[in-house]
Amino acid sequence: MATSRKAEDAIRDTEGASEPVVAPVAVSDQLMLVLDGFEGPLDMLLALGREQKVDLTRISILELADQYLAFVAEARKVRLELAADYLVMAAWLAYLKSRLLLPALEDEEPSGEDMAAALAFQLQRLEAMKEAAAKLFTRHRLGHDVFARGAPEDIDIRRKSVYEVTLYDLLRAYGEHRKRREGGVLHIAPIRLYSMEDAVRRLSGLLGHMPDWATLASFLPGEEGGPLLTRSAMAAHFAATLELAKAGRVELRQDGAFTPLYVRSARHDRDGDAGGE
Amino acid sequence: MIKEVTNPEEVEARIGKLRLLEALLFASADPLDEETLAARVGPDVPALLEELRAHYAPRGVNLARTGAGWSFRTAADLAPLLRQEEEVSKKLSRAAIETLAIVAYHQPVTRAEIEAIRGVTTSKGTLDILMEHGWIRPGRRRETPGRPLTWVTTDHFLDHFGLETLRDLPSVEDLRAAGLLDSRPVLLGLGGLADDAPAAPAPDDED
Amino acid sequence: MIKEVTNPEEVEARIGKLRLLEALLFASADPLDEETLAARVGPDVPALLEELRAHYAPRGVNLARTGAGWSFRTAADLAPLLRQEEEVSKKLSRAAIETLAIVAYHQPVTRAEIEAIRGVTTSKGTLDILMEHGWIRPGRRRETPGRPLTWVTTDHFLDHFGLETLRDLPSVEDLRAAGLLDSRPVLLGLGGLADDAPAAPAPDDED
Repeated sequence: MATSRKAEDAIRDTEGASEPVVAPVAVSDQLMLVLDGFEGPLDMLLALGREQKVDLTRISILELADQYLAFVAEARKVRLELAADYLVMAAWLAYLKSRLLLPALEDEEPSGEDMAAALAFQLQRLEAMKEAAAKLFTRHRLGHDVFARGAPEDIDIRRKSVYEVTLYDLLRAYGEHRKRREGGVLHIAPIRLYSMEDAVRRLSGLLGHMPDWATLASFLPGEEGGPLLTRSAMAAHFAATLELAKAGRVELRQDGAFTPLYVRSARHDRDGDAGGE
Repeated sequence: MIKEVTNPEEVEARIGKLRLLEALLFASADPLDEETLAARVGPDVPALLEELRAHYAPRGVNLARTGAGWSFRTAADLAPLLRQEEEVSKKLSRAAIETLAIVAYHQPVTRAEIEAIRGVTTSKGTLDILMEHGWIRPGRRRETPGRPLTWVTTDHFLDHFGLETLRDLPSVEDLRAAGLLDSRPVLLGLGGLADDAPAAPAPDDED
Repeated sequence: MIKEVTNPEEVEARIGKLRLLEALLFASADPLDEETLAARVGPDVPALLEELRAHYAPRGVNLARTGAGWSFRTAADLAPLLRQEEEVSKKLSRAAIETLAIVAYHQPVTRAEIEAIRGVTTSKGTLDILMEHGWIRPGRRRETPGRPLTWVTTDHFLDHFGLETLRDLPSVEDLRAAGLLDSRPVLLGLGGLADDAPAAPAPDDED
């Protein structure tokens, strides 16, 4: 299903950002996946609500909740990943539905009806703002429909604005300053841990000096680096002994689980060093 | 409104003032307030402005009052002949347009309230863009816990949309009467009810 | 020069053209030549221009022919009155804007502190310009060795930037939320370095 694939990707891309979100719309019974930017779950509820083709003041919240929950169920069936706030809304609507359908318990505040009314109000308010925004942008706008003097003459009769600096300039400057200070240049501090390469190099140097079984711990560097460095040194030296054993340069022995690990030079190294046995 | 003057000297003085007023307003691309104009022209500026407005009303350039000031603007009915390719609003996202409307109708309004109305978190850059256009600015902090910053529209917003005052916003009275300009968050647990309190106390207001 | 027209439709068409011509000339940043105008208005542009010129001749704004084009200009005889307080508006340097922002956010702040915050030395002229403009003024001396002078913003600063109080300056968190400040990339990794030293010294103003 090519469309859902695209929708899925789009949702994943915008997840966390919350806007614009791509989501399917349920039209009558059939779930249709359309690529359309929804500005979050409330926006989507509003779109679903418009399909009831009634005045928003007379909208059926129960029906709306059903539509939304059906959409979420369908969306999950086709393994569509939904942004978290869509799921939060679904959970809230499922709760609201249960409150509307079940007999009200005493002392429960707010009532299911209150919650439904609050949601209806939110939808109306959002709708009102969308309409207001549309009306605002159909007005004759400066620089688009109506024009100012194209060639203003250099007569600044308001002395106080000799310097053209706006609050935006000021805040922008401070923002940029902070940005520079906070991380204009990203310095990644070197990670001071013992690497296996370090340990191999170190143990190789010590090879001649460990003809007899000795605990691995005795070869570890001192603790001046702090606990984290000591732990990493332990891990690195352990890995290094395995690496050296594989190369036939050391022998390893452990008497039981969690007991000290012993290490000594492999025979030929000892031979070379001690003149034979 | 237009006082009859017969004394020739008075007539001449008046004409001189009208010409100066005309020139001052013409020279400036931005609206000029009456106070500024009065300082240059004289105390009878309001009457002179009305006279100029009447003179220019039928012409291709009109004298308009927007926000806090007066300015010459091309006549609105010529818009179809003058209209230029949209640049500004093309770049404006739906989120930005909606957010601007919410700031305009609900001001002063906090970011959390904007988010409660829209039901989503405001992405970074939305308020930034509106501020860059010079349409919104920070208003007073709300004296509630966390002292959140509020946002309000600017005079330039009024100028841009050709509004004399905020009362001239489309349908504003109807919306207010219908109770739809209540910006309180209404549903707890519903998206976008971000806490208004900044994560850390504002560092710079200890005095 | 001005052709007599009596047919009402013709009169109306002529007025429409005059209004468009007026608006085009008003809104244009550069003088417009007759050819360009004729393409928008019609072939009778030369006659219409003469009519406009005659109409504006006694007014505070004149239609003038400059070089190959036409443009509105304020009347030459008003120049002395207009130029009375003429000041070419200047752009403030980036350093000055940043310094002003730092004074606003960190006041009272000494010059040495400004330099420490900005990481560069502040030229003498920068603070002078800001002070000359009435945006900053010397505050109390800091009771530390050398008793350095501190700088604070003025009421005029608030006035200019449309702020009621200093507390209405957006906090760093507000700036971040508005998109004016991108947050630093977060390095998820080893919590403590070997020596358990903090990754970077705590910023001096996060208190």
